[in-house]
Amino acid sequence: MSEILRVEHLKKYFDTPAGPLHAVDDVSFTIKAGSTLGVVGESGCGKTTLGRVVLQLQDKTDGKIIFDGQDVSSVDKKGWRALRDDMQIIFQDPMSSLDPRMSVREIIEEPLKLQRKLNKEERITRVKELMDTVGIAERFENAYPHELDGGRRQRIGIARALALNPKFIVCDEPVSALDVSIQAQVLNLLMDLQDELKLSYLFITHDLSVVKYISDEIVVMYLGQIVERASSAELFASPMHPYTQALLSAIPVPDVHAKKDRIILEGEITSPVNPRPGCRLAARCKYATEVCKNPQTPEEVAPGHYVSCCRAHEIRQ
Amino acid sequence: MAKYILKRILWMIPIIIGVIFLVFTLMYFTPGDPARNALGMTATEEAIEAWNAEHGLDQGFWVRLFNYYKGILHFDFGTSYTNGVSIAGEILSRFPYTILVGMLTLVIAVAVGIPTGVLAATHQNTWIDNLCMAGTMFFTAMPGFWFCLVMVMFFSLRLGWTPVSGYETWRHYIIPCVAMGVGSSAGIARQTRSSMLEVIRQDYVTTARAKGQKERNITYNHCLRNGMIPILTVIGGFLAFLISGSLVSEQIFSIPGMGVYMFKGIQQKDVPVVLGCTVVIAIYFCVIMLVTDIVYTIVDPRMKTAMISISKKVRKDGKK
Amino acid sequence: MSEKAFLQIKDLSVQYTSDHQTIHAVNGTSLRLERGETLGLVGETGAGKTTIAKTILRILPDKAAKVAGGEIWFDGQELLGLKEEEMRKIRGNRISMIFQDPMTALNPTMVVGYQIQEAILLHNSCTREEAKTRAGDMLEKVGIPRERYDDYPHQFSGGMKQRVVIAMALACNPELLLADEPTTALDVTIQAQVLEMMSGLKKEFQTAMVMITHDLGIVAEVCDKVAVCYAGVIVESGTAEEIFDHPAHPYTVGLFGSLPDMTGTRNRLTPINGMMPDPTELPSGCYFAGRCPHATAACRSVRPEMKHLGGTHDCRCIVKGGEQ
Amino acid sequence: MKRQNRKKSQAAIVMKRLFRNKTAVIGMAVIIILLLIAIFAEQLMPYDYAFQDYYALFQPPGGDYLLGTDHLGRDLLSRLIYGCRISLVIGLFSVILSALIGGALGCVAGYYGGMTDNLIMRFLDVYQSVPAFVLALAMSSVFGYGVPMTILALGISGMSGYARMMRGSIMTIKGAEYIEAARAVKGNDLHIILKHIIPNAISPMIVNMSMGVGNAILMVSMLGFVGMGVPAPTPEWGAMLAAGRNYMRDSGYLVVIPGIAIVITVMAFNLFGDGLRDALDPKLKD
Repeated sequence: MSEILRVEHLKKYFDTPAGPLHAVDDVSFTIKAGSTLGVVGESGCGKTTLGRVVLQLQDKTDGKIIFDGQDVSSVDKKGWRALRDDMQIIFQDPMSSLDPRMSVREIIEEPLKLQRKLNKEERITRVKELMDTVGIAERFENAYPHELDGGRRQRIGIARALALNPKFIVCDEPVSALDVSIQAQVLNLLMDLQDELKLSYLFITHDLSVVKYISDEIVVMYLGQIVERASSAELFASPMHPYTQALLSAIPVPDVHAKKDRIILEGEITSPVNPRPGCRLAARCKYATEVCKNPQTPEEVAPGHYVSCCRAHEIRQ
Repeated sequence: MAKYILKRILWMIPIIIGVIFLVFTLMYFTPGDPARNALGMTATEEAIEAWNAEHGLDQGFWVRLFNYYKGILHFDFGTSYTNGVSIAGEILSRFPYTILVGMLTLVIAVAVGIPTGVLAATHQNTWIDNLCMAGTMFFTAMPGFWFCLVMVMFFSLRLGWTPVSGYETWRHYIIPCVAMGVGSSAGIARQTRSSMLEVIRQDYVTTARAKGQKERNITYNHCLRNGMIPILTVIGGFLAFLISGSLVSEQIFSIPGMGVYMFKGIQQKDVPVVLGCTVVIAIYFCVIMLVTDIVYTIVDPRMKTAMISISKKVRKDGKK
Repeated sequence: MSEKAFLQIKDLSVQYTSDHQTIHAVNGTSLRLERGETLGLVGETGAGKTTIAKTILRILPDKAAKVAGGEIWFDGQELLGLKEEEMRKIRGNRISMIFQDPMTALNPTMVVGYQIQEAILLHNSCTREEAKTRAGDMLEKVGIPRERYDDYPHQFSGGMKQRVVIAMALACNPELLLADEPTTALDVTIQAQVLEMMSGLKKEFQTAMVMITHDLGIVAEVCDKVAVCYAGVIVESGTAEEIFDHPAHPYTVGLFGSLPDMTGTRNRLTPINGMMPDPTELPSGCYFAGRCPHATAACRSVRPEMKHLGGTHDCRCIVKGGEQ
Repeated sequence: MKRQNRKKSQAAIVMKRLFRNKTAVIGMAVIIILLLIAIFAEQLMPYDYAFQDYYALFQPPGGDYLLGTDHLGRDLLSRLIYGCRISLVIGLFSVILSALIGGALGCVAGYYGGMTDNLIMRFLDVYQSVPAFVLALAMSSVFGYGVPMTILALGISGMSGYARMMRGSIMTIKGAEYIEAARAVKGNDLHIILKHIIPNAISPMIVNMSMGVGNAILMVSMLGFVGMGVPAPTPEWGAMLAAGRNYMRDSGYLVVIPGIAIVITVMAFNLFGDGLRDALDPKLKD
């Protein structure tokens, strides 16, 4: 399988009164065409920023982005506008990402209008087609977002992203604002679309059960850095990084007979402002020693399984 | 916090410079001949020229502006064109009257406005609420000076309870302060009501109720304090507006305050008087804004962090 | 069964009225709970879970909400008929509540210590000093140093705020705790911390608890009994084992089908189709009929009664109820 | 969920909501009546507003002169009717002027941010340190008296509030996720400003303008009251009040009646603005 996206040493720093905030700090990964890379992490780990920077909706501080074999790191604004035909995004909050003064049809039609390839009739046909694809009844085409429920709103967001026939979509927590039963409907829709349209996803979420369900490969982020990367099955079967282990053990399992052997992390997430070199989990990690104060490099512990923890081997034993 | 206040005080300097420039330019382009006004229609051409030279009016715009700035540095506001009296002294003797009336008005406005707003909010959509809101609707739509006149007509002329105008005894202040105060309370009441309604819906009010707290304590301890920020903004705005109000009310009641002085200055094109008054008003305005901001931080501890970080951000932006 | 339980809700109905519309939030809910037990009240947004909890405490908004019928018995007393003054003595003292969003549940202009102290002062005859000491003790119990008594809520992180809210709720050693999605707003690792602390404190204080949540994982972890709520009615109830091992109602089955399986591999979910009915115009038959794969004509016309399935397991369904 | 087959225009929705609000409808009705009075002032006036009947000075209300006469024997009703035109013209146009200047400044400051924003905001800081009424007084002494001059003075002196408001709403909208979404579907700056920012920023502006008319009318009357608005003999409500003030001991109606006219007008615009604010909120359900 060929690569659709390769990201190398991507960095995004924000200026804050207290110093530079390392929202995304030296992140590298690849996504194979037609597959899903899940990005999982808790609030403040920089996963949302990562999605925005990959699409250059926010300027990167440093790093390389290679899309479909083409280095797009230094492409200008106009070039990016052309790239949006192939790279799209679905937002977390379907309410705030839809203009409250536009009807459903206007919202889905907007990208088509801006693309200027279709005439009015063709656009209307395409909008109907898209609404059908994502499962919104035609009678809603003149409704406004606030008149619809969360599930339908998110379907509009998906239709808008699909309008230009992209190859790659960043899904930024697309189901976390939805109820369980609606969430399952939308997840199924996203997977069907992937099979049908050969899409590749960068799927950002904080929900571990969702990320396991939808992803082929998963990266775990903590304070702007990737701490572990592996295939979905591998990561859940043998998590290596102490953070991943804690994260996985923290999920409440809907099974009354499940045995609980929980690792509880002490303390809370700080923010990566002016971070010191070294492991960012060290302060909360029960395995932390002096060596953890050195910068951590990803190490391949099994084929395709990378861990950024110098003590991963010791911990395993 | 001290640093923040100092920064705000220093920031007043460019504002004052700007205000002087703005008003100076405006007055410069005002048609009319101050010398003619001062000396009368019969004055000779020579006398007028001499008067102009004496007041520096024969010089260009920039020189005059610069000279004025230089004077201000020494707290010299110049002398009035019309009667030659020192402006600084005149303002000093008049300002207390304006402030006295203003503060009394404020006390009445707050004392009437806040309870009215609270009453309306706690009885939302009942006849009490409707009555309060209809009342405030009426008072916000009413010109303050008109209400003053109506009060005078009724209480002074018809009933003879209070003197019509003047400033000698406390009885003279009743009508102006009550009329202006009750009139201004409407804005405060409306804001109090809407921010109380906003706060009443908040989760922490439900939390307080779930704790078993009494309704009265919930209203005053939990709600009012949290709804105070927008109310304070309205009060701050009211204090700033006070000067405009005094321009009119001081005339009606013949109170010898700043308002009358400034108004006469504008009428007689007495440029130094207008400028002097404007500078004082601008300083007053900046101080009110600063005090309001400080009171914010006392009422709502979150504002403190916000403000300090804003002032840091301003510094950073400045560096770029 | 006719004997009164510690907490017993009978046929509770609550309606909201706004702009000429009547929203039927709770429609004949019955629940029972014994001392020291934990009941999981499960359901999705709009199922009426929070309304039930707020009705028990009688803290619903006065004008908009109306209790249309039913009784709430708490330790031999009927709560809905109590005078406001008597009810106030129960709130925060014998029954207290933890709210969903710790960001908004604390008063931003009051120091956290005082907010705990307030509850103690209201329900105990003690001096300010004693109350302050006890509030400090409570802070330490939830893992916050006593020195932070005089800090304001905005100086705490989300997880810490929720600890303060819990300290406040437990300050008067209540017999019943209503926890409304207490960890939904928190991150997973923080959720794990808070849940562990809560179950510890629950044991220590011997408190009965109603845990309102949409997360079946949390229910499995902390609850003894479960009630599944849909469109304001309880559709299924029983012990945790009964519900998790033998879900009977099609809605409960659908909920489990919507959850991505943590042990299996990637395959399609079996979600529930459609959406919850509009609470202003509820259907005449079973509320779930419109989304139910097993619905018959009878389901659409007759409102099903609660059927006993054995043990403590009850289910409100005409078709599936008796099949076990 | 209702069936949505027909496309409803935004304006139709707003009108529908507005008509459901009783107080707003009252406000609107009063405004329409006032506008009609202003337009047909000549036809409606029973006498010429400047006609002086020396045989009927200080006639109390009732009788030949419905609302009485003033110290020069002029018909109060006719003067009120003509004054309505003056007030409305100045009120409406000065607000439009303020909104245009302020809106433009606020737009530029809010959208471009950075240095431009800083410069404009500092200018507004200075501008707002002088109370609007003082500024209006000073400006009307620069521009001179008369209706167009008063519009200019009030329009310029009142613009700062609009500028701040416009800047604020543009900054909020700029940060909204749907702007990012528009950028993600190839939107350029111009498209985003025209299709997303302006439609969303315009409605608070309209609400403020309708409230602003009431405020401007109050300002006009204040200017008139201190003798710096529209020169005599044009009947302006504030000026009429000022003239009546000298005779209020015996002829109180000369003060009371013009005041009531002001109150009714200002209140109508405030009620209308209140209703408009609710009707324009896109998040409210029908």
